[in-house]
Amino acid sequence: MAALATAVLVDPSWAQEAAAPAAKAPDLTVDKGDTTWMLISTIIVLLMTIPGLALFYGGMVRTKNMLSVLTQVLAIQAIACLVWFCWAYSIAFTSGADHGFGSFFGGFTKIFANTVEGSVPLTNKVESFSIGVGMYEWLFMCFQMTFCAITTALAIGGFAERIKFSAIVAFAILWPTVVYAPIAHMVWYWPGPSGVATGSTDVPGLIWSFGALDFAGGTVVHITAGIAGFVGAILLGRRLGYGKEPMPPHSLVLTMVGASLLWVGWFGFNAGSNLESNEYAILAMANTFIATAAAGLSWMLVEWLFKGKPSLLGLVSGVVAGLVAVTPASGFVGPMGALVLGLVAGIVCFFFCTAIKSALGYDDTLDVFGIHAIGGILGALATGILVDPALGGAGIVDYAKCTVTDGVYGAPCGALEYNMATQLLAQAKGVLVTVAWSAIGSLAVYTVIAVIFGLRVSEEKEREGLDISEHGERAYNM
Amino acid sequence: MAALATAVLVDPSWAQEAAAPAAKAPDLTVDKGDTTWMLISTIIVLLMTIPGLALFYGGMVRTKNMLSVLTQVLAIQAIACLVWFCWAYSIAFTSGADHGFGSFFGGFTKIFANTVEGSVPLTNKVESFSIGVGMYEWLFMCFQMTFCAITTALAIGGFAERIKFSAIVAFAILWPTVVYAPIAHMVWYWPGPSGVATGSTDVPGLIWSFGALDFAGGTVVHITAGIAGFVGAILLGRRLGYGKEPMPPHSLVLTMVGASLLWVGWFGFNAGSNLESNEYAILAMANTFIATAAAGLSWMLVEWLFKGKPSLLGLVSGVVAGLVAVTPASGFVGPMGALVLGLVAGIVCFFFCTAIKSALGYDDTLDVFGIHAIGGILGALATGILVDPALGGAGIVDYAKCTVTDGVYGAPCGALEYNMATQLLAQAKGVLVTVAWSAIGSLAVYTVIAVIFGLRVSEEKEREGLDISEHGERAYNM
Amino acid sequence: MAALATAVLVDPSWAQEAAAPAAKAPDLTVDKGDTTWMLISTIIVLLMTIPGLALFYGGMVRTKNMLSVLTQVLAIQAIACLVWFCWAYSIAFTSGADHGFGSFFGGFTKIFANTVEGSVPLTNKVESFSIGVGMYEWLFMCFQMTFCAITTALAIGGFAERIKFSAIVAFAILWPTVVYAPIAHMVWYWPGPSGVATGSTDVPGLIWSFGALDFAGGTVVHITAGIAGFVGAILLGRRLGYGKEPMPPHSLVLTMVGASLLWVGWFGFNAGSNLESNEYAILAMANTFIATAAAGLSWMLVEWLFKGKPSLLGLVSGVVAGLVAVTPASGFVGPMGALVLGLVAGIVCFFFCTAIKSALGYDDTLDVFGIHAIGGILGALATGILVDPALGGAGIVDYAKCTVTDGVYGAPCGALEYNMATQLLAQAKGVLVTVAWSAIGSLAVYTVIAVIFGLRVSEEKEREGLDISEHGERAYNM
Amino acid sequence: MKMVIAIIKPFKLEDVRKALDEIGIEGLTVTEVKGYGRQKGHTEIYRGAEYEVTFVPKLKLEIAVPTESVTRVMDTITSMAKTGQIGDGKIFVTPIEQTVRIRTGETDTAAL
Amino acid sequence: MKMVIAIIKPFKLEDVRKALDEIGIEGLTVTEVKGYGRQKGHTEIYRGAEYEVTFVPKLKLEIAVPTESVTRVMDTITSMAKTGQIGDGKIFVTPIEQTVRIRTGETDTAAL
Amino acid sequence: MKMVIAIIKPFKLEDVRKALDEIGIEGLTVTEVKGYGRQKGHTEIYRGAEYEVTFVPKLKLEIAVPTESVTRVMDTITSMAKTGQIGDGKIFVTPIEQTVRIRTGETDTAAL
Ligand SMILES: Nc1ncnc2c1ncn2[C@@H]1O[C@H](COP(=O)(O)OP(=O)(O)O)[C@@H](O)[C@H]1O
Ligand SMILES: Nc1ncnc2c1ncn2[C@@H]1O[C@H](COP(=O)(O)OP(=O)(O)O)[C@@H](O)[C@H]1O
Ligand SMILES: Nc1ncnc2c1ncn2[C@@H]1O[C@H](COP(=O)(O)OP(=O)(O)O)[C@@H](O)[C@H]1O
Repeated sequence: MAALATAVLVDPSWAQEAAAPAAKAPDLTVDKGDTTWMLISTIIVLLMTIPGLALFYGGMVRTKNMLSVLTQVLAIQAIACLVWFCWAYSIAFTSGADHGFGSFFGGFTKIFANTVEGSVPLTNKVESFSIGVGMYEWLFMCFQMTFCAITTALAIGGFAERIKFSAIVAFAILWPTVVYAPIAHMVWYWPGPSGVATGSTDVPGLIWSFGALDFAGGTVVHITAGIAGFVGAILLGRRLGYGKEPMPPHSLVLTMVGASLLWVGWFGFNAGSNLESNEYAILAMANTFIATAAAGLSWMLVEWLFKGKPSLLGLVSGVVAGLVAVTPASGFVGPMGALVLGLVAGIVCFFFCTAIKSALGYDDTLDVFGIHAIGGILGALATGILVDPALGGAGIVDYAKCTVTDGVYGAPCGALEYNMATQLLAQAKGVLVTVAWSAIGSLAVYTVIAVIFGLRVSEEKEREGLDISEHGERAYNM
Repeated sequence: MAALATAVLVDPSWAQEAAAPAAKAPDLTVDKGDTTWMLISTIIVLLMTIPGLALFYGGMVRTKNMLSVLTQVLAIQAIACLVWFCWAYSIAFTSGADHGFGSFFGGFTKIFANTVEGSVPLTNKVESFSIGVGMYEWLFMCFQMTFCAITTALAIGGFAERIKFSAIVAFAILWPTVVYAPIAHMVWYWPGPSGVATGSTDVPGLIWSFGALDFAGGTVVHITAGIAGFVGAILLGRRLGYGKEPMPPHSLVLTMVGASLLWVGWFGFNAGSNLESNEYAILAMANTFIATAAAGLSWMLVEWLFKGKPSLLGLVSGVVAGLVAVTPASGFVGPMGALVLGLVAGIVCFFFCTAIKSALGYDDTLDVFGIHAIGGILGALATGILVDPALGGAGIVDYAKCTVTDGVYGAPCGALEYNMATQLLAQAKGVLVTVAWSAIGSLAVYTVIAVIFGLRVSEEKEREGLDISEHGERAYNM
Repeated sequence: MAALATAVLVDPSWAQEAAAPAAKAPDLTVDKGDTTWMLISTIIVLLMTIPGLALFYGGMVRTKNMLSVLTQVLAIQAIACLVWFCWAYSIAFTSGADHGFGSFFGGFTKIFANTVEGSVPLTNKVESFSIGVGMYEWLFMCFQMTFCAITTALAIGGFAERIKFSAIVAFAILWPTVVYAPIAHMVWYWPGPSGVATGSTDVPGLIWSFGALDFAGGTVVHITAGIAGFVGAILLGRRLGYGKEPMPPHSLVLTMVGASLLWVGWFGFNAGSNLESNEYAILAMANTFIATAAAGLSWMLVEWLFKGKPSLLGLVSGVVAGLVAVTPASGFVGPMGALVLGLVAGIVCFFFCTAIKSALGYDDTLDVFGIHAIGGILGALATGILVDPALGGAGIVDYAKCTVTDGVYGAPCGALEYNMATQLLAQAKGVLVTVAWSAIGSLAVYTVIAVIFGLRVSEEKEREGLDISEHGERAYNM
Repeated sequence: MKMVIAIIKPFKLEDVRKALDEIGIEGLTVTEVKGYGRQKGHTEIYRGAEYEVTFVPKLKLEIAVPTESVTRVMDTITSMAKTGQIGDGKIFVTPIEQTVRIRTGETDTAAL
Repeated sequence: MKMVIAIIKPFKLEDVRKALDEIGIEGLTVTEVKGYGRQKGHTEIYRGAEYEVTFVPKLKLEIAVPTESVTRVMDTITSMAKTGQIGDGKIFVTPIEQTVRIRTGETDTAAL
Repeated sequence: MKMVIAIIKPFKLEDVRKALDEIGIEGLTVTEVKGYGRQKGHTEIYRGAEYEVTFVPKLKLEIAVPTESVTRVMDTITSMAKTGQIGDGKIFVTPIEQTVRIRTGETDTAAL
């Protein structure tokens, strides 16, 4: 009673901080609406990879290499599932406080999804972005599994039509371990709302500690994959006849189907990354509609302007560029911000995939650099600007300022003081670290593979096509 | 106490009415299960358009025009997103009470999804069909956005294989504004359960005020699109060689895939239109299974009877006809009603797409008239009959008869006195207004476009195919 | 008061039993999160069949028979919907206590989904696997409808490329009635948690009464379909030129797309079979990722080892084999168990579809026996072992041991004493009964059809291809 | 007997076939070919890459005819396949020394 | 040297190829063609529209053979490709004046 | 006039076409064909079934040329299409008795 009285008299914020150490974290409660949302999100992110990405990529290669792309994507999906479940999840989402590199990667306490001791921890929970709102950890594990898989699959776009299948298998085992999981840890491993509120002393990921924002993986997924693909493209060198023989997409129909499924599934990716079925998931959805539409149209229009005709490939490329760019921004920016971001993304990526690419002359088969790396970087930086409430952004929640009710932290939590320079700097640092880690890590992975299996097929096999030479099948027997 | 006593003594209904003015609307509460359901419904309606409708339509055209159809559908999806977000949503779903034409279209108070003043109204809510059950407005906006897009895309089926792409772009901007949004306003803009309960004086949409029922858009979507496509088909004239050269579908495989995805996504369309995850969504689902299956089979069987063979195209056409016909009825009729409706729809649409079409000799490339306009009209009228509880229908809720508990309106609400003549008349009036508005509005839109860009490509371009002449690409490079 | 005192003094379990007769079943409450989950699950199981299974199967046949497969699958989907709604649901999921064969099939009390008396029982509920957790019966009916459809469609893989379409239509009407519905009744008709808790005297399904476990239909769906397909393959005999002419899959691209959609939709199948959006749905999801990935890779690797090359068809076949094998196990085994199960399934099915198949020389066109029957049997037996908590399994709930709170049964419920021998025996008996019923029932169905319509097309028609001879269309007109 | 080989624009096939029917030509064989000649192709652009497609789709008709009918057949084809625009195609006549109908073993004109 | 041109039913290809192998014909070139002749096509119906498909799929074999082997080759093909039903196809023999094997520059029969 | 028929490896088409352009050959017709000869095919495995694919994809070029240019054309093709590996293909020369350009009715070399 007296305590209450004082609390009322003093400045509440001070009172709160004062109260903080005393107050404790809320119990995590799981809502079935959220569980359902995350089940679905997981399912449709899988849809993005198979058949989505497989078709988007496959349609752009020549008939003789179609199956190789499909096989690579599906095999990666399968391998990544196991790698993630067996050890990569643990590397990404456990604390590394016990070793010196905790801000780079976690530990092995949750290998085999925490089933080592044979028990089935069905009811383990993790916290969403709302304090006290829980989610079953295995669902989180499955959701993140699909991210690991699609990121790995995206990377191979850089060196399609010439890589050995054995190299792909090795890549799917090593790369998520050495490159993806650590970057996921750096960007997304943090103490969670309650942890921050209670001033947890756990070691968060490096990039998270910069204060860099990445709502759904612009950095973790797209920059990482884009850079890895680019490095691979350089290492393997150009396809035979690149620039001389025509290499038109063998089926833009399939590419369009793939792009459509990417858009559809991307709502699980972006809105799902909210981990909760609330207003922010809806904001992410709205932005994923608007930015994507804007980017598709802006690419189409600049192409119409500069190349004379609006092409389907241009339109779908813009759509994907928009999806990439809005990924880190989806839950942070407002719809108007998404509109602007989309328009810019379509134009910037267009120039990277046309003018700049041909100027530099590298053979990034499916433009994973021009679209994913560039779009991801653009999105990451733009997020730092457009999150600004003054620009219609949603602002940044400060979990150190959550309300305390009878000694327990709870919603609402306060907003972080926004400063554009600071935020942009944080975003830029995040981008740089990601680019560096992905470039170096991928290089290491390719080198190991090159030594053991070799990376590229023989000239003869490449000419015959990977479908027959590597898989002994033909895509179409009409 | 005394009041209570009297209340008990008097006829309760009278008491309620007496109480009504006194009582106030309930606060809107949002359930995460509902939010998740609407997120998904929105996502799978997008799936209907891309790749669903794109493939359904694309598979039926000739190879040389395949990409043009895919590009048109995807571009329309993108443009409609922006048009809807920027102004069309406001035209459709805001009150027009402040101007004289409130029963035809709304105002501009919510352009840019209500973000004009820069703020992000994440928590705005709209009411579902259950009194007091809320839904975040931006989710409603996104859900309706997908409806606007697919309706616009459906319309182009009437003049595929000969229209200029520039004309399509203009169409995608003008048509939703002039035709779709107003019709959506006429049919679906109403005060909502609480509004009706509290006797709101807002100006509802014209067709809603007739008392016409359209659960998921039989009128708004299908009749509107069907008529627009038909008018366009007449204006552009027949394709070169129509009736002389064979023009078989270039890939019934893709058409079947498209139809399947339409069926799958249509549950988001029909059951999603319930805006809530409850028994009525389930009723809509059951009906969408039963009517669709029945229509697919009835079309197939009459074709078997009259043409000698049951074709895949016949089966999928029937499936789509059934989906169209059950759309307005899905949440109102019972499963037996849906069964009957489906059987009839398959047969009626079959005759319109065969006998009657060839008799009249118009070239509605993809039968948007024979299937969507006719199926939609059939469904709209049938809904008026089959909603009858005596025929196993669910009846019509009368929100003017909601229960009052301590001065707040709440469920359950009473049922409207059903009268077939009245209801059929209301449905018929709704159909007529829709047909008229769509015909006149579309004509206006086409005229403007014809003047500015022209509608039809040159003979030479049409012969070469729109893929190369308009987009500079080929669908297949096998 | 005294009673309470004694209750406290005595051994609680005894107290419970004592209390049991007194205690009553809880009211069923429906959560919107669960409803949404089951709506989605139903939708994505439909996606499995169309276009999933249609493409998976269609891609493997020759071009000239492509449409026939698509038409058969879609027609079966449509027919099965109606058959299920009209009578098969009632046969499967009503009590047969009133006739002597209650453990084999139910009655006709719910034909036409219980709408016989014209009323629309929108609010009927069934109980999930958690005591007191309800689900609307019509949603359950729709969910199970999609199972009936896909099972029937799976079976035709055994005799594709040579069967008459009229025979398929008859098959789609008779087989679900005579074979599928009874087996579903035998495995899945039981009193439900409350029924068991309150010691219901209703007659459960035969196989359920063995104590056999089948979480999502390894027996009901896969063994049943696999055996039916096998019997059909034998009866119809080999395709013309089988073993002589090459019969390569006409489009592995479509087969891969189909397999991907099967995987995606299978989460609705497996996790959806939990009927509730809780930890067990998540367990089923995790297992459906892990076992599937493992099986895809193990098939690919043994093929690489024994045939020299890892093929896409091998990978997708393994994926499907894994999905099949994990189906009965998904909610019972732990992830490590799923991993083992998957690895084994890929290898076992590989040998059945290669060595053993060519040894026996039967022409099971699409390997429905080698993958679905064998994978299903393997999964059914393995479930009996891997459910063991000692092996990381989830164990078996014993609803006879639910907690009683103020005279009402509720969660948590106790666990069944696990004994491997007993459980394996139960599983084995379940498999045998299923194999026997499906073999005999299918044989009967084929015989009737053979007599009325004949099963196989003429040599000439088979050579020309079923697309033109049976449906009057061609799949591709490029 | 001669083999008349005609390369025509695809959309002219039906007209030509009907016309030949009328002058009693009961059989022919058609092949989808790609032609290179005066008629320009078109440019295709896929993201950065531009391709000059120099080949245009054509149909090749092979018609075995009794020597005496050659001129009539050539005239018929020329008149039916002509649009007057570049790319209408060519007709070549080559000698046939023997002909057999597989089904019956008939030879020469009897085989047609 | 002669060019033996045979038009056959597609499913007969393997039989014919094997038989030619046996009589020492080491090479041939196959083209997918569409044939028009006595053999009826079929009707296809797509919603309202019905199409009479008059062309049936065939394979065209081109086999360059030394003049002396012509008869043997023709007989082999005739016997293997025959089903006795309308549409079995034809064999045409045309003269070849020169032959070269690109890889070696060998000419005439040495080039085969 | 002669018809030069060349069977080459598909990826050699552009080189050959360009080279012919340079020696003034303004037209030709290309057909996708399947070849059987010394060059081995490959094996394809689909689940249990293994297929020996004996036919390899080739392109057939048909080039009508004035008799005097035949040798030059043959040399050009031989040099451009050669890889030195089995399967480079063949060139056959057959006689053409008449030629017409459909568009203009021009005949003989004027028709080329
Ligand atoms: N010398 C040639 N040999 C074989 N085919 C030729 C030759 N010249 C042209 N053709 C074929 O004839 C077609 C039409 O020729 P082209 O020069 O384009 O127009 P035109 O027929 O009006 O002269 C070409 O596409 C090609 O298929
Ligand atoms: N005059 C012809 N010139 C070239 N090809 C022909 C001619 N007549 C028939 N053919 C080819 O032979 C095939 C079979 O001929 P058709 O008259 O149908 O049966 P048959 O071989 O039994 O006489 C046709 O499909 C066509 O490809
Ligand atoms: N006797 C023949 N008649 C027609 N075409 C032939 C003949 N022999 C070979 N060919 C064609 O030439 C191609 C190459 O022949 P092949 O024997 O494989 O190699 P090479 O050209 O080095 O001798 C074959 O694929 C086939 O298309």
